[in-house]
Amino acid sequence: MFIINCPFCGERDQSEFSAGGEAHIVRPKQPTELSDDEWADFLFMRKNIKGIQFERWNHAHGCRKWFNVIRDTSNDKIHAVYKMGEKPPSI
Amino acid sequence: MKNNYSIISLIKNSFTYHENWQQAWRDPEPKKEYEAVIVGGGGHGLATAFYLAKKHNMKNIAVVEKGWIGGGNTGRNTTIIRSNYLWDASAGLYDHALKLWENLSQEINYNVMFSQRGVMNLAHNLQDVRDLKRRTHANRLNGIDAVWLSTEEVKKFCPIINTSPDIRYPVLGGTLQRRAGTARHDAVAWGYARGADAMGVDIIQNCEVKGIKRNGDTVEGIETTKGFIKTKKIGVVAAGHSSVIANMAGIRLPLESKPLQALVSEPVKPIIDTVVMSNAVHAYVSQSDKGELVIGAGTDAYVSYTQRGSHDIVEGTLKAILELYPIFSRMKMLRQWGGIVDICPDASPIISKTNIKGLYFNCGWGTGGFKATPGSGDLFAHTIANNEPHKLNAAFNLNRFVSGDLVDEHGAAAVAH
Amino acid sequence: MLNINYPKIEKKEFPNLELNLVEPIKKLNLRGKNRDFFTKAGRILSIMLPIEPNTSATIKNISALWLSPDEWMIYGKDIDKNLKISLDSEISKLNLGSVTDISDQWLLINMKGKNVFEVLSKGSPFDINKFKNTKNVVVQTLLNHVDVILHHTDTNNVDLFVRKSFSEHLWLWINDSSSFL
Amino acid sequence: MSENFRSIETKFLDKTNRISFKYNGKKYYGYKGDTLASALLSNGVHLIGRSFKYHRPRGIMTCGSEEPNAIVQIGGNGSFTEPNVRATEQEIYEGLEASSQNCWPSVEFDIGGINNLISPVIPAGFYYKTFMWPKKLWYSLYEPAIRLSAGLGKSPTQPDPELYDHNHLHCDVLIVGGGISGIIAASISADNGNNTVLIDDKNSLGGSTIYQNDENFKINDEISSTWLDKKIKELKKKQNLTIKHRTSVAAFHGYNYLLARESLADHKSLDERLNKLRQRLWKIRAKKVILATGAIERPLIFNNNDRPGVMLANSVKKYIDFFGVKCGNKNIIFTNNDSAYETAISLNKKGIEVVVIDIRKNSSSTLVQTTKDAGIKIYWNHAIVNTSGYRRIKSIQIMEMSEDGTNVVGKKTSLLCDSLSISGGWTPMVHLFTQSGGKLKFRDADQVFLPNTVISDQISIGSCNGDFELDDVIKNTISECKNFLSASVIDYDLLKVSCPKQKESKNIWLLPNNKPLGKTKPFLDFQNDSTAKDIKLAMREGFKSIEHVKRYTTTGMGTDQGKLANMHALGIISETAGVKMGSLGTTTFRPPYTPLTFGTIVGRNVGTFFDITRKTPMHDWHKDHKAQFENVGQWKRAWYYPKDGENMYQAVQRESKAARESAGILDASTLGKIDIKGTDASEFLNRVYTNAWSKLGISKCRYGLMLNEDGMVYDDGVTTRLGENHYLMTTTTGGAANVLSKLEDYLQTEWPELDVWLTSVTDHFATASICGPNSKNILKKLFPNLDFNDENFPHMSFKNAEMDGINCRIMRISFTGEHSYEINIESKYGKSLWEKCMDAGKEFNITPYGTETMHLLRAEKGFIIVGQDTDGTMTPIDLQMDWIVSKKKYDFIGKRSLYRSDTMREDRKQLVGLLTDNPKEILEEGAQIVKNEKKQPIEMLGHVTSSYFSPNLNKSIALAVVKNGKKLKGQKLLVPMKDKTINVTVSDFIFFDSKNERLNA
Repeated sequence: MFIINCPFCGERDQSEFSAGGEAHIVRPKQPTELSDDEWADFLFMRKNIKGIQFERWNHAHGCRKWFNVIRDTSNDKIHAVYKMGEKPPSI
Repeated sequence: MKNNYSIISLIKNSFTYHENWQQAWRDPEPKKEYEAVIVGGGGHGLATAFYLAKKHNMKNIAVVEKGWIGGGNTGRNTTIIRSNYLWDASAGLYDHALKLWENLSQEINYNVMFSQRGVMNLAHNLQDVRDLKRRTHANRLNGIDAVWLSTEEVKKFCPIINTSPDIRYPVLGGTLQRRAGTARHDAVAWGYARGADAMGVDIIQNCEVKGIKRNGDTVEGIETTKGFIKTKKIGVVAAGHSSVIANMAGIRLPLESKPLQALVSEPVKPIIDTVVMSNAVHAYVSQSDKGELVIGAGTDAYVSYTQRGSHDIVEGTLKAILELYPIFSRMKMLRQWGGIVDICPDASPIISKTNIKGLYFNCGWGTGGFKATPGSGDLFAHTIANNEPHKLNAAFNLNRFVSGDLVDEHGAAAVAH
Repeated sequence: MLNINYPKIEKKEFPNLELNLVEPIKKLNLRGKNRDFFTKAGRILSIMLPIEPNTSATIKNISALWLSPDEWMIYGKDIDKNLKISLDSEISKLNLGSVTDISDQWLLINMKGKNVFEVLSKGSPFDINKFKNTKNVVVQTLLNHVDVILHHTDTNNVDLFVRKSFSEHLWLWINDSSSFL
Repeated sequence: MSENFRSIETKFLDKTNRISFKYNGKKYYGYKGDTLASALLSNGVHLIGRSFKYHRPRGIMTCGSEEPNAIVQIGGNGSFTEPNVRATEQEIYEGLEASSQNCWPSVEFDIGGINNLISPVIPAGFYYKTFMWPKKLWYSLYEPAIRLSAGLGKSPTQPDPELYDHNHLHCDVLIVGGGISGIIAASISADNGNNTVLIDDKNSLGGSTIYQNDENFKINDEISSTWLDKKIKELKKKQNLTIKHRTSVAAFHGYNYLLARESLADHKSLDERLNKLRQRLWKIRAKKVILATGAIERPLIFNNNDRPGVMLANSVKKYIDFFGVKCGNKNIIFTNNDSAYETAISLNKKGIEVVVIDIRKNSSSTLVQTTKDAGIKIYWNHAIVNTSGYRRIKSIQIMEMSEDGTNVVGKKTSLLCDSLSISGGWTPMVHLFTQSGGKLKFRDADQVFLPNTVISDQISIGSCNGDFELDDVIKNTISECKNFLSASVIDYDLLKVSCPKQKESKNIWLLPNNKPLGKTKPFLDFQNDSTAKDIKLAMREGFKSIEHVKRYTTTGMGTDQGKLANMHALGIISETAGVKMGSLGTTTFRPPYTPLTFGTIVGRNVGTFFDITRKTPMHDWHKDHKAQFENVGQWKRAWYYPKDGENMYQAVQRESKAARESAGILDASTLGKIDIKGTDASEFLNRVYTNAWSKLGISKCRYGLMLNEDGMVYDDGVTTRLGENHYLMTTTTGGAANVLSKLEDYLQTEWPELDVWLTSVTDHFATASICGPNSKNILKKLFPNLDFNDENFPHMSFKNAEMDGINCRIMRISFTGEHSYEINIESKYGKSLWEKCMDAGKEFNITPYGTETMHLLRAEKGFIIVGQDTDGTMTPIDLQMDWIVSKKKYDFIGKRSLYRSDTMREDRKQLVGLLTDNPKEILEEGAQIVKNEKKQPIEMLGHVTSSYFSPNLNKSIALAVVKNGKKLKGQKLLVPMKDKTINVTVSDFIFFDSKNERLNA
């Protein structure tokens, strides 16, 4: 059980959060102009990184805000959190 | 051929205090070049090598494994084998595997202790009933031996289940596949390894892949911690680490690698002689030949390569176990562990060519790869040898994520496999 | 006449713990983020909406609980129809934010006594120590898997909000837990 | 067995409190504070159980959680029964019943002992090599036989009579282990203002120092135990410090999250325990963790080292010095180090006969000197080569060791004994450390793995960190804690410690023997019967990795999880392979540290608390009116209301008819309700639903379909426009939470520019849905001031109204096809509203109906239920709902996916109606549909999703999804069942009132 530092509420137990997968996959503004391949890329293809991953979490049982987390998936250590729309901090 | 395993050979060897047994497999250094290299020495990878050598006469091949063979999900799963899948494509794939399981000990002369003790899936709400009946009908028409059981029949088949109508989610019935069951997981890897090795396959342990060398759209070989190995065909069967290898080849896969946990109790005398799975309350249990209750928990929702998961998952699973089997309350958890499972968006695997020539992937088995081991190896071997999928794995191509022709087995797979 | 019915939650006492249903009581959900919103809300409620996370502001019989940077719960005995109407007309209607009546979305259970935190810590992963000694703290967390809002109003006195359809279940759990302290 | 082996006085037991217990049916006595093991030993009982594989007699070996042999079934045969309990940890209570396991008919005479005789043929992994021929026999003979031999104790067969609980604990510093280092650490931590918790698994603190009476060990000129006793008394008075006894840390996860099991009742007699708390699981978050988990003694590996009476030397010492029990009258100590001499001295002081066998050539330790001074005989440079005694050790044979220690030479000497204490050095307990993600290093000098690098905020102190001598333990504990806690207040700076130092050391993992290895039985894993030759066999067969060897030989896989066996397995592997031990790594230490009861892990989340139960405001009314309930997600929904002995079918037929003939009422409170406000609310709906919303008039309602980005139907519901910038969305019951979170996700991450606010009001409103030709009449009675004229209040529109001064939102919407209204009211009035509806509807025979009738009525109209008629693979086009997919809108969630090659196929599975040729025959939901039954492999075209007998049409109807279904209307298909085939015809999926005339009836 991680401790996640919600950028709004502070440190809370992982059970208050839900994971939202890889971050910074921006929904295409003009999906109709994408090829099937490009659309499949958006829909399904993931980096699935072993190491430093940028990902989304939602403080589902707290303030209900989505935010970004930088976590090392090889040891689950969280290096930083930052709000939606913010630039990732350097770690 | 190595010495044959049998009761005769055991007795014979007992006179020499078992000091003359040969190695089950060699420990070779990699050659400079192979016809094909399989990346990943789990059950699927070793089976692939075995069938490449046996059925496709490709004997100058190697299996490279970064740790020890069978050390990944092969040795971490709850060993359930069944083929009662919904869609034709899946039913074809898993039943092909089940048929191979039925003769596997004899085929590889290694007792994998395949035990057809039956697998029962329980329904706990009306939609469960519809879904499981749908699956049972489909199975029957596909020649798979699944039958629907009423609540009373469930109780009769496994008397220790709490089928009281007063529990939170009462058992409303279930399906039973009698040919299904369990096997000894480690033995599968060891048996295939021994069989493949006997045909000349080099099994190279402690050999981690560091890169995939490409010439344009064609593979040329792999960089490993034991040096460069030249090859024209690379079959990747790296389970949770598939994306890591894909990344080396410069491609992305529709996978997420997540922790899946399991646990065993202390060993007790036989108390449950079948496998019972419940998707709705997230619990499945069987009893091993040692007497341990083998209990599968669910996956966490986040990517992790740590082979650890959240305690909440274990707690959630055990509370479901106690809901269905209140008599297990005083049993004790002996050991818990985690594996890294690679999950596809449609809960079905990928056994496919890629758009890089000579690079093949067998991945995305999620929480249920063990049961498919022989079939997966056989079909992947076919795909690698012929550079074309077998008709049984044609549906499990990578292109389905582009076309949308998914094989959605969430219903059959859910958490519990 | 329409009768009022609540789930079976009656006053209950345990050693150093007293549980009470505090209903009916008005509750409003306020959403907004611009300056006008804050000004208007502050003026109408006579409370500055707290902007510090996990805090609350109380004046007379109205409390404003911070729920997120753009969300507050307002509750109290003094919230009447007129107050709701002014908020509606000065905030919702002017599109400065949103005002929603959620009086019956949440049920308010008051817990008081020395053992309040003992019971809460059994079901919540939140570090209750963080709020034991601080009044006016607000925490949204889980209590035995149920979403709750906890408002520490006074020493050993907590207002607990639970969604109504979950309330009977949580009430049973609180009672059960209180009997095994 | 009348001899009393408790001949020594001890202050640790309450001698005034004599306790009787039963072991294998015979009554014995012990004292309060005894473990079952110490009590049995005090009665001279050593033989406890039979080993797993060979059924060899085994006795008590240790005094703690590492015990591999002395595990018993306790609690009798009833509901309190518990298998595999370590006698070395279980405290005795009045009336305790214990019995031996894995033996039949008794532990003295066990038929399974035959396995010991055939042991030459069944080495490690034998079962992989045989039982394959003939194949038939695998199923009929081999497998059943293997399974019969499974297990040790017996599973309970009755529900648990005791309860379990959970609690969370947050602290600054958690100290695990209440030995001397843990006690010093706790004291430093608390003195420096940290909120400190000290956890110990025993019923009193002090570890092994608390019974250390040897005068060689002194702190500030006091005997170490005396000093520690005072410190413990001081500790108990400290502020900021919580001490938890009988509490064992089971797991140390990342982020300093630990799980600890506190035993509240295991030491109490059963009559005090019924329906009370037995154990509590503490979920601990500590800012800092200090591990002081100690070390356990290693056995020595030699031929027949497993007989009852063979025990670890330090355990023998504890039984004498702590429990006042001697383990035998004629003791032999076999050691490779100095620490075992403490046991010799202790025994000697109590006048018990003892000799020592040491594999070393000598030692200059003070302990050895004291031993010599006491006149104890020491055989230097000797090793045991065999033992005898079946149910209790009787004698040993020793031989001198060769110069290099690899062999034994000379003549065998036999020595009689009834107790053999062995000591092979010490193993730090690094289990919790590695569980937390810590990495180990290897110390060659004494061949131990020690904590090295960590990722969380923690340290290890004392012997679990490799300090085995009192002065090192104390000195390093103080300095490490000072550092780790940035402590300024230290009471202990000036401690004067004196103790003997370990001198010459020698370690041989597998002791030499005069016989070939194959003829000997040197056990490593006593429970699973794996021997050194099994390890060597595995290696010979190519199993090189430690994990391979462990799995092949089952070493370390017993209930002790290899606490005794693993180091020797590693040692023998490294010796055999000729590699350095440190380079092999260890096997993974997996949680829990000691087995953890399922009940403890689950806590109170059983029965009522297994899962949340959500109830609607009208729930009690339904219950009072005999409703049967259906679980829909966590909700309890009224399913049907049987009257006068009706079954479900009869009730549903009656309810369905009534709803269409006059009036029906449904509790629709469970539907998700989301209040949507903001200037971009319409645009937002345009993006999340497939259809267009901008032009929806105020006070009008519209049905919407929501897709996933993959184009598949996700949720549906009616949304009402309450104002220019204000909507109320309804979702399915099961989808409510997910829809809200998905919508928030899009708002917060993809479309932050939209001015939209979402608020869940699901629980705020209670919803009564009244349908049927008389619904308007009933509404008129309820709201006499409201104009229900169809022009003023048409289908798909909304009005506010008041009932007794309480505002109601009334939507004229219909899921049944009937003229229908939904009344929403603040939920506290829900039950009362319902009752008023029933009153007002009485004259119209208003009939409450449940979800089953609702499903039937909507099926007559061909309305889908997401999740029943869809399964995540259906697009709106597949559902023949093209009309709801806006062609004009530039984008909406899932739109792009509808234009992929597969989703555009025209022969996808599509929603159709099915009519059985025999109108009385009702199809089974889930049944498969085919065109040709004979063709193999049979091609399944689709399946039945919904099926009912329609009382209003007096025939059976079904919805189905069928391949290319749109084009198959009128065609005959087959539904093959197990015992028959049903003929069906594809039809339109709207069976009833296809012109929607009843909406305005």
